[in-house]
Amino acid sequence: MSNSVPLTLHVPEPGCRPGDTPDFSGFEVPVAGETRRPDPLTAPEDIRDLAFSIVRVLDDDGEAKGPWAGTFEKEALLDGLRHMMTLRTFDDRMLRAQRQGKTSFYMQHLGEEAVACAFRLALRDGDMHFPTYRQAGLLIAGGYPLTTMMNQIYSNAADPIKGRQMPIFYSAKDHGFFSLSGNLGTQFVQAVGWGMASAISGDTKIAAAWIGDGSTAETDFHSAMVFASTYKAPVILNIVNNQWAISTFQGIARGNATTFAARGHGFGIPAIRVDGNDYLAVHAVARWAAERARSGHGSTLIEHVTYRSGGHSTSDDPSAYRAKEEGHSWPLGDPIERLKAHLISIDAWSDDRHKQAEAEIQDEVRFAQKEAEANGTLISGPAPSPRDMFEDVYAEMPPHLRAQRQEAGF
Amino acid sequence: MSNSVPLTLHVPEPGCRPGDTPDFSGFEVPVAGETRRPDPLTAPEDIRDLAFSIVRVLDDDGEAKGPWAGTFEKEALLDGLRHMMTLRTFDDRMLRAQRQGKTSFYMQHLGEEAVACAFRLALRDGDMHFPTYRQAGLLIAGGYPLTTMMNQIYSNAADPIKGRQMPIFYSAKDHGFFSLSGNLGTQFVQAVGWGMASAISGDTKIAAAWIGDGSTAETDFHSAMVFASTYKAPVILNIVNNQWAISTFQGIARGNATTFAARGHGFGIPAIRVDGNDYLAVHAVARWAAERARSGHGSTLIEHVTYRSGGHSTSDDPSAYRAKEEGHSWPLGDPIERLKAHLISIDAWSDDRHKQAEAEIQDEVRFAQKEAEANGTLISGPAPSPRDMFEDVYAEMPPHLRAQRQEAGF
Amino acid sequence: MAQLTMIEAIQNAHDLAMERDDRVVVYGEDVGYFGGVFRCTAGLQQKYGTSRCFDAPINESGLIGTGIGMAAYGLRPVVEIQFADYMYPAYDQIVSEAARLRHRSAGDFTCPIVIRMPTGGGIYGGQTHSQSPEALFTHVAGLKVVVPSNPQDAKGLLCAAIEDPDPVIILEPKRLYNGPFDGHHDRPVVPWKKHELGEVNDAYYTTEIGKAAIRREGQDVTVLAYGTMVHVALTAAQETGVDAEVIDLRSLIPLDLETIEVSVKKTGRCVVLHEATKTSGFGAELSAQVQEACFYHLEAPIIRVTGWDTPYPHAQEWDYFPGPARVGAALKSVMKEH
Amino acid sequence: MAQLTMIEAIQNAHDLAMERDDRVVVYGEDVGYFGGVFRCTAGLQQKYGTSRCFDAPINESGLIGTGIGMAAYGLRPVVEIQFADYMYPAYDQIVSEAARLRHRSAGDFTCPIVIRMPTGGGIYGGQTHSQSPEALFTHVAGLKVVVPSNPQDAKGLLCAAIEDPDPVIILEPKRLYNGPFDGHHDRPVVPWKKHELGEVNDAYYTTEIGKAAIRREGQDVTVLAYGTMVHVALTAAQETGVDAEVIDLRSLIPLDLETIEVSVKKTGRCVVLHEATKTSGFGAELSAQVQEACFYHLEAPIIRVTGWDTPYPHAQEWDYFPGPARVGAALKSVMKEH
Ligand SMILES: Cc1ncc(C[n+]2csc(CCOP(=O)(O)OP(=O)(O)O)c2C)c(N)n1
Ligand SMILES: Cc1ncc(C[n+]2csc(CCOP(=O)(O)OP(=O)(O)O)c2C)c(N)n1
Ligand SMILES: [Mg+2]
Ligand SMILES: [Mg+2]
Repeated sequence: MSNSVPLTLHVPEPGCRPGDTPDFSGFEVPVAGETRRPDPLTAPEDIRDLAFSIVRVLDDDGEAKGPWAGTFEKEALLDGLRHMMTLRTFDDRMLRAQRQGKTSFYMQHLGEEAVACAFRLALRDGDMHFPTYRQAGLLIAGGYPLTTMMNQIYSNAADPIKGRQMPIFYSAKDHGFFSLSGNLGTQFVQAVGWGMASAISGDTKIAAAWIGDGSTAETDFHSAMVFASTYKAPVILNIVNNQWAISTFQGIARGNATTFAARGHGFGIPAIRVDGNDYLAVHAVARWAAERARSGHGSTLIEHVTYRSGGHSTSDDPSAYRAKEEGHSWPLGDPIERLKAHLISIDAWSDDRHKQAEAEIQDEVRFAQKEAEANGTLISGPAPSPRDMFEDVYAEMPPHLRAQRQEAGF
Repeated sequence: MSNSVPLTLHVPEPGCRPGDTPDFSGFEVPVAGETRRPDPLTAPEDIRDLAFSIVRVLDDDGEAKGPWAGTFEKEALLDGLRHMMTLRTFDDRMLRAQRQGKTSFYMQHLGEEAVACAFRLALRDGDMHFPTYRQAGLLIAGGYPLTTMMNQIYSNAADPIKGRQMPIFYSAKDHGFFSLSGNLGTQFVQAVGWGMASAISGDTKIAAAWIGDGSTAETDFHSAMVFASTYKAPVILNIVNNQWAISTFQGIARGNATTFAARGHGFGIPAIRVDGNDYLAVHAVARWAAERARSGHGSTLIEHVTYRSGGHSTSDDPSAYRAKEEGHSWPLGDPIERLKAHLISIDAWSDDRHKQAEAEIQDEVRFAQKEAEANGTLISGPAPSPRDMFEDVYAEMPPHLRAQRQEAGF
Repeated sequence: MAQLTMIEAIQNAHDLAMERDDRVVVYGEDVGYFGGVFRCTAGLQQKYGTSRCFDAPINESGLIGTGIGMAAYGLRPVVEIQFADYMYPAYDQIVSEAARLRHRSAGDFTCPIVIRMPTGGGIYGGQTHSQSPEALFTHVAGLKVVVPSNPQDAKGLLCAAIEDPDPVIILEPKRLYNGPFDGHHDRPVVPWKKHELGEVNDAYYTTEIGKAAIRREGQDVTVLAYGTMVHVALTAAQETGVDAEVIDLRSLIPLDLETIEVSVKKTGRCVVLHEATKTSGFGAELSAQVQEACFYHLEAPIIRVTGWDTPYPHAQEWDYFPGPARVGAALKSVMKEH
Repeated sequence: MAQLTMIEAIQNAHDLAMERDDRVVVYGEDVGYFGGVFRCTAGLQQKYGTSRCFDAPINESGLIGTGIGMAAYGLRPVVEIQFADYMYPAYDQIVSEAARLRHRSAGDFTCPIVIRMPTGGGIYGGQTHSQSPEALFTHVAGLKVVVPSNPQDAKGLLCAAIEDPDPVIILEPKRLYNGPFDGHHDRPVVPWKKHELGEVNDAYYTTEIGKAAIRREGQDVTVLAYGTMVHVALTAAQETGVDAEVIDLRSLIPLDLETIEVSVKKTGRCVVLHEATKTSGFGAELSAQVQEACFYHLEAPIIRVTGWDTPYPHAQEWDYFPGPARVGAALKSVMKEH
């Protein structure tokens, strides 16, 4: 070995930055319907290919194709469309409410609506999701009241968590939605523990863990993989790869790997990539993984390939770090448009009915907002009592907290 | 999905426990010489097979076979044998010293001598190892004085780290041996940072990270993989799979994965398994990985497949959790015996010379021990001053520590 | 009644708790088949099966992370961290998650997890087998923190912790596992067999979390201690002849301030002990609280006798440990102040 | 001289340090191309290239773990943790490794790393963007811990930290980034432009780590504060008319006990402030040390005014924050004691 060439640090760079022309030509989009659908109980080492493809059902013409199609009734699909539309409208109004100063913060789901909405319907009541802040679709698709969500966002007197957490950090045990944490990744391994508990108890419930592409770099991702692998925990491990982590492109977390899904292989955990903007595909893959988990075959790692069309949060301005047009060049399209096209192509929907639905949903969301604002917003109207702050630190308030509450004069 | 079968928790179990007859028939041992040797700069996705085989050079008759053979001169091999024999003798005497109460603790390398001894010679002076407590072979093969090692073990007046750390927690910067930590896994990612620093500085040095099979479960393992993958850090990532982590068999950390090496695939890091009891194979694989790192191609994950023949440490009694005969049934044999057989087969060695070497090494180690004991042992003779305790907490002693030292009266 | 070591008492508490409540699951590194490196879970896997007591991967963050998930599900996980020195990788899960789950969800989810960890020095463990990180837990709202000093309490506090609806950290002074060590490391080990607090009720019982115990009544100075330092304090009192009132805190959070206050108002003097490093140790909190509550009764400054602000050294262990000589000197010095 | 915000002063310190010493490398989450979510590293990548300033994976443990390796190699890594609330995953690397490397290797290896993190509340950040974890660092031997309260110090302390041969934690009160916030959240924001401590020397300079600054001289009571609470204290003194001596500690470890002692012996009274939760906060250590050093000079109990022992709430942020009303009340109450 005579190589004494000076080394250099390799720092991955995204294909495009502000000012550049977006170029997704390196991003391979498999033809819809072409990825195989092995039996869900197949051994992980026999389906490694699924981590390097993308399961797609809807083609460019809105037709449903291939072995992953057909998991849905028409009626259910119409519900699905409505869920996504509702989420988008909800986001839009809450973004505006934040800009109007009615609350401190908001995070939207623009472009990623299919992921959580379609996934939710593949799981059952009683199963538990450990979501990130970008899975409110789980609540909406699960029928959680919009008004209650807004009460939380406004930290108002009817906020179920009493103003304690930032907007969108919902908690809804009865709806299978675990209390949101601001700390990235922590919930990923907790989901595995919940699944283990179900198995220990001889229960039939399963858990779903959620994490972003950027957050897979966190150490808790590893903990989740290790424990899920060792104990074959009944848990579906979801990575939502929306290409960005605030200003950081997915290549910084993914490094030299070909896909995030491939991370499963080192643990003997079957891994599969799915078109996250394809409502039908997400649902089909979720059902496939749920069947695996329920039958005692353990975890599945799903990489949902999607794109974060909006800013990271209301505190973020993406034009500072990515080309404005990047979202439009994103090759997997818009999940609502794609499902709409499909429903029209099977004669279950029309442009008129879509417009009408939009108007209905606007009304519904506006009505919920009014109802919520009657309970107060962050800056005005009824609010949780400051006394509440001292509650729930422990089940029973210990003497030192009682003394502090008294000192506070609440 | 009609499956509402109660779930159960899967807890992996080793093939054999005390009272059982060891059975390694499920452990596939590839024929020596059969695993291919691709060019070290091959793309990781083209050499995934190496993570599921085991590179072996020495066959059962001591013959060196296949494309990984031939990296060594005869003279160097004789040195290698001597290093391993020295390490084994050193272990033996220090174990006894601990039992005699001359120090508090010891950890041996029995059965694993080839790993660190052979690896060390593939790296250069100036490269940095981030070892675990089971790589003293790096020091011995690198020519670090035995007496100095013993001074550390005895925490005596000549201990270079002044009695501050438990026995065997060496630190030897000039010998490329990073200060040992008692916290498992932490050093694995530090090695990556050291390698990154070398690249940032335009240097030519590389780092070697070390971790045990059990400790791959630690979160720092993930951190190391992520950063190594992203920045293509010039670092060799070594997993020493000696089948046990104290009382816990490797299946608890490995889970449902087929091999530990496979962990590399999810990061685009080339991974390779090697017969850790085959001095020639370890050296060849280490050189291969070093070439990759030095040429700017980044990290390699090496799984050294070996067996911990002794107890975990002097605090451990393995007969409580594994069959006594397990070690004898271990299919990869003993590293010293195997290299010895090879050297005899090529007429470079003989039983007589071996016996003679044993005697010489005994003397050498005994002499070093005498020399070290003249500097004191943990319980008697010269010792580091208690005053020293307050030094090196910071480069300069701050007022509160000065005050405490004064209060202590030292 | 049986004479038990602290290890046996802890094992017994696990056993009885698992027997009466099948939500109790016990796991950790080497905890299953082998029964723990200190044997505190010996025999549990054999008795209750691998899904109630099992070996876990070496990943402290995962131990607690999965435990939080189990607790949220409705189980009662009891997790062993092999040494307190190794809890740091789990610190995020403990602080950011276990401690705050009830509050941040307004009781929608709760986290009744018990986290046990051997603590303290005295076994030549060096800096990574000797630490006393209690102050890193007492600063975190939502955690309860207990430190038993004897087999009776070790059993009762563990049973109480398992019943507790909130996360409880149990720091077990490993140097007390086999006997009431008083800091005289050069004397023969005294076994629990000869100690009245080694006499442990066979039945299941709990020791209230939040109540201190007065181990020695006295008039001259109040000594606040927990864990190993309780025994050091008792010995120092005896050796110096200072009529110290020795309070074994047992629970740091919640703290039994009432018992402390009554005592300090009586004695007018206070010495605070712990093995952990001094700066920002729990002794600082004790000193601050005593000063706030008893300022006008204090006749002398509150003194802290603690480990030094250095890593716990291997060879100089006994120069680091705040043994009976240093404690005795403090008792005498505090009596000299007017 | 230029009038800078604290953000600009920090950016400037990075810039000058990188210019004069090419061992200085800066990285963290969103730190490279974008220049940090608070913009403290803006422009550095453009100026010094991607191998001196770069984006990192979201893995705080890896950030510090690699930083330790770099520091051991001989570089001077400056790592940003996006919010102090997210340092917990890195806590093991900080406590078990960075802090102890010099000691455990007897100086064979050292760890000159700088770890910056925005701290404190006041931006409606809820429990995961508001914490003040300084006491979790002050308990750890081997770390230095500093908290700037203004642009001048922010620059000088960062430059000093980068030169320091040991690991330094810098907690940057994010509510001070754009102005000297005094707790009156309902009043218009005062910018640094109008503040004398916003006047920052253009040249490279260091501010000694371990020296406090007296921000207001006074005769009646000594107020110990750092970060945001310095400004709250000054306002409370002004509003109550209590002649307080306000000491800005700047450095918690090492602590400038000398300055504190002189002041308390003069005033005979002491109020300790911080935003962190009360129990085992750094205020406990301050209270204990003041009591130990000045017992016979104290005319009233030392009072702590701090955040409550609850998670930092979102909507009730201003009920949690120890603002000028609470501090003022404490000043008046401590003056009433005899
Ligand atoms: C432990 C931790 N570190 C850092 C942050 C700050 N942070 C919040 S969101 C975010 C980016 C996450 O990106 P990704 O996982 O891809 O999720 P996405 O926002 O794209 O859905 C960061 C760095 C945090 N919340 N927690
Ligand atoms: C963070 C941490 N957790 C736990 C331990 C206790 N411990 C010391 S060695 C060991 C087993 C390690 O096994 P392995 O990684 O396979 O290495 P081996 O001893 O086999 O070489 C354990 C659990 C530790 N030292 N550090
Ligand atoms: Mg993302
Ligand atoms: Mg091992």
